[in-house]
Amino acid sequence: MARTDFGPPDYQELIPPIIKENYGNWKYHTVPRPGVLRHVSYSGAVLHSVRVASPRLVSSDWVRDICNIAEKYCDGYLRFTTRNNVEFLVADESKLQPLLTELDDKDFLIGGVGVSISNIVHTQGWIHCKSAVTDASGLTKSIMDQMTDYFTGKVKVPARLRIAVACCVNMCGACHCSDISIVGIHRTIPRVNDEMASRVCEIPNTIAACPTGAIRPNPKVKSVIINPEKCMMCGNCTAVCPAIKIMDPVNDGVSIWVGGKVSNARTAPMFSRLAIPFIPNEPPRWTTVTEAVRNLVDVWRTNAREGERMGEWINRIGWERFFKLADIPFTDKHLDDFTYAKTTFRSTTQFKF
Amino acid sequence: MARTDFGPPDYQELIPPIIKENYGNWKYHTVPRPGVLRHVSYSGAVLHSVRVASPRLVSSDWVRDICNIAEKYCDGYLRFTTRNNVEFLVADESKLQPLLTELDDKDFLIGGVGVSISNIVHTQGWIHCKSAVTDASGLTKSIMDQMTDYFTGKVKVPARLRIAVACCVNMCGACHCSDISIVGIHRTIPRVNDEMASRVCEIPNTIAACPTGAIRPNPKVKSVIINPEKCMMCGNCTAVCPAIKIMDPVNDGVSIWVGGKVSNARTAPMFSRLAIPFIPNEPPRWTTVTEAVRNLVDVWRTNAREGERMGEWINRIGWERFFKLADIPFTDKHLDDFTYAKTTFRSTTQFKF
Amino acid sequence: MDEKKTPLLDELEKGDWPSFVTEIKRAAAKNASAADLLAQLETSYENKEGYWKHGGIVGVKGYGGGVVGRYSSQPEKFPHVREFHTFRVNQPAGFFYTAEKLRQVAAIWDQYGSGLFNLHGSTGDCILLGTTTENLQPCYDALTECGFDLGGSGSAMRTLSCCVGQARCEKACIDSMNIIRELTLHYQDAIHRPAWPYKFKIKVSACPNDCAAASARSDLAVIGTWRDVLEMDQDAVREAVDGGFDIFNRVIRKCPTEALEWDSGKRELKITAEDCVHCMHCINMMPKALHIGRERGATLLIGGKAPVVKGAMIGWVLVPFIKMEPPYTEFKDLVDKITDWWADHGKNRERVGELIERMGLSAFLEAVGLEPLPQMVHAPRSNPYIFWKAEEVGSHG
Amino acid sequence: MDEKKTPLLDELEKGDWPSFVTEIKRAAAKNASAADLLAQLETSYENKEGYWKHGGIVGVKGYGGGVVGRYSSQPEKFPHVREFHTFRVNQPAGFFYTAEKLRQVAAIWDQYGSGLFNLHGSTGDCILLGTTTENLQPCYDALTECGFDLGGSGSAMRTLSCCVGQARCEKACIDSMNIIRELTLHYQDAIHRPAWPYKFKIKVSACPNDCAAASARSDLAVIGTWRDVLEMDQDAVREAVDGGFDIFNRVIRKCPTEALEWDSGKRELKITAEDCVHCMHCINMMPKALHIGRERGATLLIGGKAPVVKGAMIGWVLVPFIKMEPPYTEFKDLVDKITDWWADHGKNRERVGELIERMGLSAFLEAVGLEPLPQMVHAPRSNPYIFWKAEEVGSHG
Repeated sequence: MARTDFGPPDYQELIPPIIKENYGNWKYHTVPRPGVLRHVSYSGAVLHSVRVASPRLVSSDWVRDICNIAEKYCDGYLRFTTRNNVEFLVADESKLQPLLTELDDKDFLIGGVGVSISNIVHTQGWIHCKSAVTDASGLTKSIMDQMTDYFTGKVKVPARLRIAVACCVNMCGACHCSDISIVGIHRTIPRVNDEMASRVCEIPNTIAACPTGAIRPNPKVKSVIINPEKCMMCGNCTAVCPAIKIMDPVNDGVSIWVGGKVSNARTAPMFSRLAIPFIPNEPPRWTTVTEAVRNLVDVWRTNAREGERMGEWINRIGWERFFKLADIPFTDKHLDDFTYAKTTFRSTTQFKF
Repeated sequence: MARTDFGPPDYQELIPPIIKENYGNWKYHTVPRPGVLRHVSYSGAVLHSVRVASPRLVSSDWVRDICNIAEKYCDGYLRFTTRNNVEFLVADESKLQPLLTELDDKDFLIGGVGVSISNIVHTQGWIHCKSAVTDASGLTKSIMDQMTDYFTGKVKVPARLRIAVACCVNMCGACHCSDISIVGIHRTIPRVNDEMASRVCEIPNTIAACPTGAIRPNPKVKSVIINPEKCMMCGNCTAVCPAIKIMDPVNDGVSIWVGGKVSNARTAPMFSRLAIPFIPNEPPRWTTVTEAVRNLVDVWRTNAREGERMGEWINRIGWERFFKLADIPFTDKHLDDFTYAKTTFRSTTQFKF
Repeated sequence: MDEKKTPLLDELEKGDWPSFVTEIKRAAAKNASAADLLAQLETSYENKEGYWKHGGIVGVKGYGGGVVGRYSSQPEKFPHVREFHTFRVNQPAGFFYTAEKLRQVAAIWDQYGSGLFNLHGSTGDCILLGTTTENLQPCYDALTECGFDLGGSGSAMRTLSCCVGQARCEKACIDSMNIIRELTLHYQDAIHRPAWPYKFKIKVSACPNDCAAASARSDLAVIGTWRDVLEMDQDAVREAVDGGFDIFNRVIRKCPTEALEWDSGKRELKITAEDCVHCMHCINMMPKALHIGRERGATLLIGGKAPVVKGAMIGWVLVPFIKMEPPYTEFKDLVDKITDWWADHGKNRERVGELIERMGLSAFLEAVGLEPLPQMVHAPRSNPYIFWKAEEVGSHG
Repeated sequence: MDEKKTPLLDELEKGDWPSFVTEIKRAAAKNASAADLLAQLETSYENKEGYWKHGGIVGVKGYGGGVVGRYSSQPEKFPHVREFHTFRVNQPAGFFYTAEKLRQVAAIWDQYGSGLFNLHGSTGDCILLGTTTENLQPCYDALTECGFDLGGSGSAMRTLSCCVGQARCEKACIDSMNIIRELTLHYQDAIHRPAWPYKFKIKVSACPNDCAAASARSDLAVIGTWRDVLEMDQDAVREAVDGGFDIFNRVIRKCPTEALEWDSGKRELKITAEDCVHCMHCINMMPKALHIGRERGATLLIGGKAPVVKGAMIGWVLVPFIKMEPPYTEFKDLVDKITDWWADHGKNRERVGELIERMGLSAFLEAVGLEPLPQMVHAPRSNPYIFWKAEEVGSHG
């Protein structure tokens, strides 16, 4: 019997000596250049962290590439960030510039620190998820190709901007609280293969899986019927009964959401809100999506005040002004009609024409 | 057959000539002394309005009293305000001081204008309502006896303060949007007189009247059964079936709510929120209630910044600070558990200890 | 008249505020029903409960509403309030009266009723408090002679009411009194003959200060506003500042959208017009210097109501801007569409706001022919459960 | 290896951002399953649909989770991804690695799997992407040799994760890495053997900036904070201001509770300590001058989750302040009470936040033994439907 339940490796054995020595004793940090953090300890110790972009989906060769670099400049120590960037931890300041030079030479993108657009947090998409409506990796690559200058700090932005991509309405990856989110959506109700359902699905479970009560039994064929008036296309039933299919390559696509955040700084965390209800899937480069994201970033960048995140900016100017500035049509899709819809209605005459 | 459907008297025949002449042409107003408005027209005309307190429930003799005054100083013209005060409309400035003197002599309270505590908007109570849990008139009189100095301007307040009293959870009279509201509440579930119900109530209507589905049929006795777990004591069923009684003199009482407003100035309209869940009915003077209201007004008065209404002040300092300053215990009753409860939960680490 | 002892109510004659008990006593001195009201109320104060009960429907000829039937549950003890019905008399717009008219009403009510009034009731009516079934029709006839008609009650359009508006307020963006007058005449049938799922209220406030509490207390709120820039008299601004008015803390910092700046060099107040949300605050603070704009109309809000049954609502924006000029055709057409849809789909005792909550805002807008606008919400949806109609998408791929 | 044409995916090798396609190709050069993954993905790009399907349960001995089974729906076309399961390998706290460890994992994965990784997955795990059922156990055995264990999947406690915390951040109020380490060891059984209604996530952020997105992405969020006053170095404040930092617009005006003032005479930053809500903004803006306070602990928030099924939630305040010191007994006891209550009452696929929504916050607090506090809500109830328990009131009068 193999060993079980021993947990991950102890971080104590994975952190560099400078961190062990100054653990809990850091005093402040500066950002001497984009992509580089300089942490100063109360002891006087100085640690540089150099952050580079990662495609997240990587090969073992890439892993060895970054190991080579870490060994050369960082005594083999490195880490990853919560947004899937890589950080090289430089204890010896004399190695900083040579590291930066090598990273540049090898086309690593240095950036994503502080006031910038960081790496996209995203889901598996067609690469490995069974409910993927779109390909998260392809969207991410296509969008980030346009955001490189904001990642590396070549172009300044008013505040942090965090983008997330989810391949379905499960919205994995904090899509519900990101400055910009791209989310795969269905627009047609699921189809039931009655013959298959009668064989492989538990009818009561399938009915219970529907959050809106849209599924009722179809006893004649030992299957179920979906009420199109009530179905909100969440796909929950397809997870319970494989005879129900919701994938629809012709009508599936992506939606874009804006203004969410998780930080408590200045303002409370906020949900992302619908900006663009639907854009068709356009592999391999999703040109309409990337242009829409580019437009959103640029409208924010040129209009927001220094320090205003996307949602804070929109809250100050109002959604009516946002839709006008971003040149996005406001439609019935933007009106909430789910459980807490009423709480989104505007109960004041305070608005802009 | 009597005349019908001719509507109220035409206001054109009830407004004084100075108003007719300057209708829609007023330029600005000032408050030369508490309780008096001085309106100046673009034409140069000046109208003084003198506002006095009314008990709202008045006799025909009182009506004739104010008519006498209006005839003496205002050519017979007067009006009432949305908060049930009386306004004497003085076109001839030379009559202003004599009017004020006579009003003082006759113990009319002059006030309720601008930054002050105005008359209470209230409901019928035991005087004329069949669902009254308390007496709105008695509460109003008892509270306003304590608020007289704020009405007359003898003591300054930071902003307007509007109090409303409702004799049950129907919350007639904008209790849901007032700076302070006093609302009669039940705390015990309704009792069903089965014998009477079987004779006088339509069982399906009675069941349908319950917003929480707490009523089910009791076919054995042709009546209904109320589920205490689900009943929220709204009294809706008693309006449909007279065999159901919810009145409970021992356990009924009043609750106090704070921080609502309807004006759109500065901040959007706000709902009143629960401050004190229950105080027993204490006729004739409701001492505990009046002291609680006094305390709320004084805590606001001494802590709010100039111009801050009750709810604006609380929003700035936070409800946790409000409960501390007002010395009111926070209980499970303050936690919302109705339909939109989730939207009241605090989704941020921003709070005060 | 038989004087009963009322030690508890007597306590409410103490204190500075005018006493309703004194008023009941004044009426009781010459009216037996007022005297029994006092006595029954004293019993309520003793026992902490009310003594009014369900009763049959009462009214006057030709009307389905306007009278609220009320019966004592203790008719043996208080025989003169055995029947004690209320007239809802439709008040004049803006609550303006002449002494002459008021005296006439007072005389009628001394003759046919208790001599007691509510000036005014919650909805705005002039309430005549307490009469018998027998006296209803002759009293109504006398009121009509005097020019007064009844207001609404039950599942009808309720008596319309408004703020004082252009009659005496420099902030009035619309003629609230004329609007109420014209609409009241237009909706006489809807007011007097209940035919809807529940009550329907319209209130008009001539500016966003909303002195009529329209957004909280009416199913359809009409609130005056303007859509150009507010007017400034820089001399008057300077005069205020020179007089010690703290323009920075009282005005600049309180502007909800940071639309105002004080140029201390030029000594001028500046506004970024496009940022103004016409909240009234700066105008309220500086009434001599700042004035409403010239392109005036109203915002309509739908759904305001008190909590019973599904929870309170503050009306939400339905039409950001509508011109409100006689004969108010566009407004009336919209009201018809709203009430038709509500009458078709509403359940018994379901207010229009609750129906919209149940059916969805989009369905409602489609039914009444309005486009979705961002002004209707404070933010768009955050959940991904977008509803797509079959006709909007292709067939399955 | 048989090179297939991938004209669509080749487009994703263009541009500056590092390309995942390039990475798949690198793996495909020596691994047949990576090559078939590439080919199947190209087909997805052609047809705009995915080709992964429901499959049986797979795993390693002794565990109920940690492996996500995945099967191609086109096994004839792409035989090497007929089975293409994922290992969720529990990442080290703070995502710290040595090159040595990473090389070992890379070698294992080249031997037993596709050679492809996600560094890291959404929940935080180190994801080994794609292997066969047959290889699962030997691969796991090799991983254990190297010191790596699996994370959670299914209706279990999911792999815990955290921000970098005290390892490299001056804002860390708590030792997020140690907390995660200790809790992960404590909850091994809950992580590896699904026994709950649905998933349960714990994330730890060492300060309210919440870099781990704990409040949005975990059922129970631990967010570091302090409850005394923040520390100020007035010399460093002056240095920043002298250096041109716009303290008024960047800090003073942005304070959410107006707790800060700049005394331009004394050239001092002043704080009204009782008004501070420790939001981090001023500290973020002036990291050399302003520091977190000394009385440190954490705020716990409950209920955070993505939309499926009942809508997204951002965790709400459950415990305003808790000391977080080893062995974290108070915290563990609370987690046990929460998960016990949830396991008793939760429906299948109902997250703890949804259960609280359904059962009511009061019922939940009573079950886990916490007092109601105003910090738990942004405002008290506005509806009058207060629930009174029979034992709180007397019998009927």
